[in-house]
Amino acid sequence: MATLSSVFDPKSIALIGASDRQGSVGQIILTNLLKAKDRKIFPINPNKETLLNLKSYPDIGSVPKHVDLAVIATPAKGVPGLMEECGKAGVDGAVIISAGFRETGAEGALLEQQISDIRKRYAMRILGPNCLGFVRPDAGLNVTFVADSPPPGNIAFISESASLSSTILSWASYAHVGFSMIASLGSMTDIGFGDLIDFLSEDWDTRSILIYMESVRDAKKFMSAARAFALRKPIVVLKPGRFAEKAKAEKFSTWAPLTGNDAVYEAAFKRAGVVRVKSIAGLFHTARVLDSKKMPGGPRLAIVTAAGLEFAYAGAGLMATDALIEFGGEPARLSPETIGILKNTLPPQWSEGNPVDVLGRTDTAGYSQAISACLHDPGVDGVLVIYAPMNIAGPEDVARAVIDSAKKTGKPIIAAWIGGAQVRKARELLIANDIPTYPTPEEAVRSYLNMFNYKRNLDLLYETPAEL
Amino acid sequence: MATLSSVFDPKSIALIGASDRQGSVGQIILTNLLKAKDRKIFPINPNKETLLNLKSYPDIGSVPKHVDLAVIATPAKGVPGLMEECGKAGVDGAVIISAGFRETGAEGALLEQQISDIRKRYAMRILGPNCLGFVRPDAGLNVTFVADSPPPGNIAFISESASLSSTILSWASYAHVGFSMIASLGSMTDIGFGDLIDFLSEDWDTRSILIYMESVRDAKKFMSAARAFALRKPIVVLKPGRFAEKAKAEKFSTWAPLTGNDAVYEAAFKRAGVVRVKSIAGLFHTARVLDSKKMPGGPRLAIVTAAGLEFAYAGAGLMATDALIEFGGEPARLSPETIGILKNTLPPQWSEGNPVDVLGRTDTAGYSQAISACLHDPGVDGVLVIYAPMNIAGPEDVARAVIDSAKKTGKPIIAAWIGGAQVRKARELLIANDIPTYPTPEEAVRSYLNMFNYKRNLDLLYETPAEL
Amino acid sequence: MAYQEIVQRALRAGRKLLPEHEAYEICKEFDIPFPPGRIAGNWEEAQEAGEDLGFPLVLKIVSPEVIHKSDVGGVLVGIASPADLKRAYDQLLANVREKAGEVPIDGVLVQKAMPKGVEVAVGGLRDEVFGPMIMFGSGGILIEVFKDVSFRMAPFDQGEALRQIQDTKAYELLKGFRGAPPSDLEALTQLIVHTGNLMCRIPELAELDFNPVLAYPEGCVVVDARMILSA
Amino acid sequence: MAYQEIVQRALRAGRKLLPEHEAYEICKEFDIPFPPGRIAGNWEEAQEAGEDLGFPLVLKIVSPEVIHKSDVGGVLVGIASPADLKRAYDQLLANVREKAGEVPIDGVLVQKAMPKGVEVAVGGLRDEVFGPMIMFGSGGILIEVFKDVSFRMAPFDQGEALRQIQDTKAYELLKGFRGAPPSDLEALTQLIVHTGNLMCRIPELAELDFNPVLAYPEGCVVVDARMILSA
Ligand SMILES: CC(C)(COP(=O)(O)OP(=O)(O)OC[C@H]1O[C@@H](n2cnc3c(N)ncnc32)[C@H](O)[C@@H]1OP(=O)(O)O)[C@@H](O)C(=O)NCCC(=O)NCCS
Ligand SMILES: CC(C)(COP(=O)(O)OP(=O)(O)OC[C@H]1O[C@@H](n2cnc3c(N)ncnc32)[C@H](O)[C@@H]1OP(=O)(O)O)[C@@H](O)C(=O)NCCC(=O)NCCS
Ligand SMILES: [Ca+2]
Ligand SMILES: [Ca+2]
Repeated sequence: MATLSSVFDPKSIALIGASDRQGSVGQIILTNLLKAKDRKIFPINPNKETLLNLKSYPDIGSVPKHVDLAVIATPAKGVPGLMEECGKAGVDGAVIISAGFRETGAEGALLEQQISDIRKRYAMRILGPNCLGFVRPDAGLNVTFVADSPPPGNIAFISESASLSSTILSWASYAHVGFSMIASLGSMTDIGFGDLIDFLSEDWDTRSILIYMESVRDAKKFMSAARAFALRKPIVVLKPGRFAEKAKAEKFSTWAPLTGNDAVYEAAFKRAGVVRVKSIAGLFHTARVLDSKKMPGGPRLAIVTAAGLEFAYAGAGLMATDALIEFGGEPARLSPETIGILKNTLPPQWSEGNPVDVLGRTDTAGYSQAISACLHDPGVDGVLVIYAPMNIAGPEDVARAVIDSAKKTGKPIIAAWIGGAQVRKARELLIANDIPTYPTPEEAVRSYLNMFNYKRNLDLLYETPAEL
Repeated sequence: MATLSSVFDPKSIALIGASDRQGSVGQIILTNLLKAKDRKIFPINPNKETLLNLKSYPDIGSVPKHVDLAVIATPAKGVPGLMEECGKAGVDGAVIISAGFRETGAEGALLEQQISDIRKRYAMRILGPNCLGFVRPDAGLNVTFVADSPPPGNIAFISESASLSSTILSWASYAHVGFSMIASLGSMTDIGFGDLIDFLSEDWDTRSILIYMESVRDAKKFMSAARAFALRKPIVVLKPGRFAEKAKAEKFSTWAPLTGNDAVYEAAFKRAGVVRVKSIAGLFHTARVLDSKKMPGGPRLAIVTAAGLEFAYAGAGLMATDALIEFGGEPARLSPETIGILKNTLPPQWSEGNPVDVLGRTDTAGYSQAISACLHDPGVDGVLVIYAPMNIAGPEDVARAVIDSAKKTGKPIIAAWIGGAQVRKARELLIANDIPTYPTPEEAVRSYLNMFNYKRNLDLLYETPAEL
Repeated sequence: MAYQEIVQRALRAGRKLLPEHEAYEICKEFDIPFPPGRIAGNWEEAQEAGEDLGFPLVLKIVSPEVIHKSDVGGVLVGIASPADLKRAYDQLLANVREKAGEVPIDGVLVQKAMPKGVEVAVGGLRDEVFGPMIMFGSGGILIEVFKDVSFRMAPFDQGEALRQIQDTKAYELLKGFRGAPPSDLEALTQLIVHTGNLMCRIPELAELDFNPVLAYPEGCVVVDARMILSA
Repeated sequence: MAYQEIVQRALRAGRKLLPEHEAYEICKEFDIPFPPGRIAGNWEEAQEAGEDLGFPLVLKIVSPEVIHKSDVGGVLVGIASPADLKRAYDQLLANVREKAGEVPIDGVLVQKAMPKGVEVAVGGLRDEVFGPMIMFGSGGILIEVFKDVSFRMAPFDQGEALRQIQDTKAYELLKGFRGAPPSDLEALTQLIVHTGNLMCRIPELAELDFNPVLAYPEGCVVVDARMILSA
């Protein structure tokens, strides 16, 4: 059996269905492929001599070199024949973009079965069919028909849904969050969650995996791969169907049975050391935290609010504290030493505790000192800095103070810059400097605790028996 | 006693502490005041002859006309003397911006007591002290030291926290959400929640009230005012301290006692018909829904997803369904008629139920037809349209289809445009056209249900006895 | 005796606690059901009360200084016969003397034992900011372990009391769980509404605690009650 | 008899349900505690079992066609004396005949009555995707009303079993609520771990249900058990 490298790290790629028809799937993929570094690209199209200034071949058999990966983007009914040709030509792997298989009924299922049989006969590997393909930004390799490419980074995203893959593709460049891979699994005729996790565990660039899963097909492989990966690095999963039982009971919809017994999935994720997030926002937030590379060592968060000129009412700091307690965190108890340091640097009316209220008249130095005092407190696992537009210090100035503080610490610092256009530039500045940044304090707190839960699950994992 | 109109609708305003020192509180307020339509402004500053080209007066007694409102922005210790002068001069109301009273300890509390005594003697009304002031966009009246002014609209925001007021000020113009008033209450020496709600119930422009409350000072007045208002229009409150008991028990922090017994507040809000939101994001989202002027008549939401080219996996639609069930809503059950209509307009592989998956190859007409079919179904109370960047139809095109559909219905339509830079323009378009728009489907669903809960609470209100 | 008198008498005596039998006297005036019972000052009275009420019976100590009766062995249940009653009477006094010492004893409450029912709890408190509140929740220890409780501002009507019940999981039990007959929600909501009226009409009352209240397919009854006056 | 035999015998007979006494035979091999008891085929055997086990006792019907024993009056508790036992024995058979008709009856399970304890529930199921799962939760009706339950993939160790318990509100009760002595978590976690092993070792088992399990300050015991085999 060919290894997954032939699919995900091919030296030579043939695109069956290559096209120069503007905006067609075959044309976008070809354009994307041509940006790849150090890979041979062979467009295949029986009706063309050249495509985008490249020699085109009539079929895979005519390609004069060994082909690691065939990307197939032609209508479904022709795909089994093309796979057979690939097999004969000694191709190692295929990414089948085409839709029109299992998901469309009996006829499509038959086509899919044929593909699967051919694959086994020739010991090939397949991603798809009915998938978006994959992207590996570091290698400049974009095997999809989406033009966006995220910045290179250390997160891999594996998705059962193609539209969520493309959403993450679009979001990643905007959010300055780097990815090592974004892959859409489609039908999972061959390559499933477990295979890809195993492959990524050998990938130097991948330091965490995000997953969107509707149902696992090969549970055993997924469990052992996820568990092995999670022992060393974070895996986070977004899985719908949390209320499938209820939906089924009340006949809300028909999808319930597809997503399985949610309590069982929950237990499986626990066993594997996989952290579960519950919403698309949770996925985005977690990606940001993973991108920042600093993991919370505990649930004790210190909150530094810049509550502006006001003395008596903490507003955002209180809301953050509520969220912290609601989601299972702990407001950090500052040590007498920390309180002492803060007393010397902050105005006399400061809050004398956590949330630390850096009062209005303080310049940015006040924030820096307060953040630093909290970070040095052994009772503090992370710091949340909240900015609301009432501060005398400007939003970007405070952002820069946060960025400087983050450089000097291994503890995570997260930020919530609340408000409108006034804080947008500061948010972008923070994000570009890898500070996880949120529009509200509650979202920041929630994401911090998600990551802490990952850490805790990981610790627990070492205590459970290794065999399934 | 002077009415609140002298404070919130003054024809003549004196600013004590007016200044031309660039960036000073007195200068910003003066600049803001000068933008007001049809109001007489009298700057007061003993050291100046003119300020910003306006004649300046040495003291309030020298102002030749009757003054409805004095805005005081000078250091705290001088404020009682100034209030006495105002009283003598026959001024009706005061907005005291200055901090340095009750919130700073015994000395400040004494100053505040003096102010309160003077106020009663002269039958004046006071907003503050230690407040940001207020804004009435429709009148172009900005009595704060924040330069932003939101668009005019029909929501009033009353906040105990000045920084949340300024946050909303900053956010409102960015989010295209209009306000009839934004007011910061500060110390509530005189004007509290109850007074302002009563005042706003007579205000033609105010169709809903948002509140940030840390503790109510005059519960009786608040309850009767809120209840009376809520019988006709929505009141939504954000109140921290939901975990005050726990925070107190575990000695997390010292603020717990301030926020009172949360279960009691919860019951009081229920009785008054006030909807509670739990986070700052919830406040923003609710403001957007209120701004859109369409209220859900029930919890049954139809979800139209534009899941792009993919057939089998619903992704975002599933996540929205999860959130809908989790937060107490109901996926709408489409009638056979609606299913029939959709069958005729959508490709054969469509989902045949809710979520309605408008498949990839459909052009914008497909969305319009699906949305319209759902809206006409008597079993549908509202429609959520989800867009992810994989669609063949462009993000702005689908947005325009949604905007057109919204014009033809009284039912609420909400939108979730997921992704990055690619969808930003479409989001702005939706927002500018009063479609409540969110970055993820779960946030959209949550906000829809918040508003439905308002409706339901309102209905229940009529069944409970009227007297307290 | 009117409820004002009971309250005033306690206040004059410097007592903040209204014990079970006094609480019941107040309940009576607000149409809140409680078990038939009588205070016995000595054995003869207890014997007579037993004959009049009929078996089975429950005995409870009545002392202004005993707040948690069970903790000092001050409650004995399952008294099925006159002989049981004698044994229980002696035992009760011995228990209290042993565990509570020489506290003043006003007598023994001889109470008709109530059949099993769905256990719920009804409480009242006066919030310094918002005034009288009524709490409803699962009875016994469930209310504490599961925090299964819902609050309402008093007074309110039966419709609101029903929604209050529906806020809690206890509603599942009251609807008739696993084929059990449904409880009498009409009676229970009436009890809650009356408790609300009681809290409103007696401003001296700081707190009250009916736990458990037993709900039956027909009717419901408070089987333990305490009221606490403000200082 | 080894557990394989019990399972095979049932499968050969086309039975999917393993009734209580068979479930206990399997429990025995996995060190899962259950009450002392014996199957009696007639009154003499029941009488002898009663003498050997000692009172109080519980009687339960044993029939392959009665799944919910309580529903047909097939469980009688509080049997305090030989005379009680005779009455109960006759009553039991009469109940079942009246409510279930002419079902085959294999005998009567004479079981030692267990003292009260904290009621919890332990269950097992085989998920078609993930394999054997163990469920732990509050006992009796609480598990259904409060959905107070936590799942784990089997097998796992006592540390994990403790965390599973701690996921539920039942943990509050087990820790010793309101001054009650704490339950024996060592014994309970052992029981859960053994149940996990049992599910793993008997692949024919589709579901098992120990409800309630009574937890004591020392030890714990399954007092009702059912196992269901896959089709
Ligand atoms: C794969 C797919 C995009 C092809 O659609 P299409 O572009 O309309 O198909 P065409 O028939 O035009 O074929 C594409 C090109 O391949 C060429 N082609 C056809 N057969 C070929 C073959 N055997 N070998 C090589 N090229 C071939 C065609 O000539 C065409 O080139 P041209 O543009 O120069 O004419 C379409 O079938 C499909 O499945 N779409 C859905 C994709 C999807 O949703 N994927 C999953 C994401 S969730
Ligand atoms: C009110 C406050 C802003 C004034 O601070 P300041 O601007 O430093 O005060 P100053 O002493 O400079 O007085 C302001 C102006 O009023 C003038 N002034 C002083 N006394 C005056 C009087 N009796 N009548 C009129 N003007 C007077 C001053 O000369 C000055 O004018 P200038 O700039 O031309 O010199 C400050 O005391 C304060 O309370 N800040 C906090 C505000 C706040 O947080 N509010 C609550 C929001 S949460
Ligand atoms: Ca980054
Ligand atoms: Ca608007």
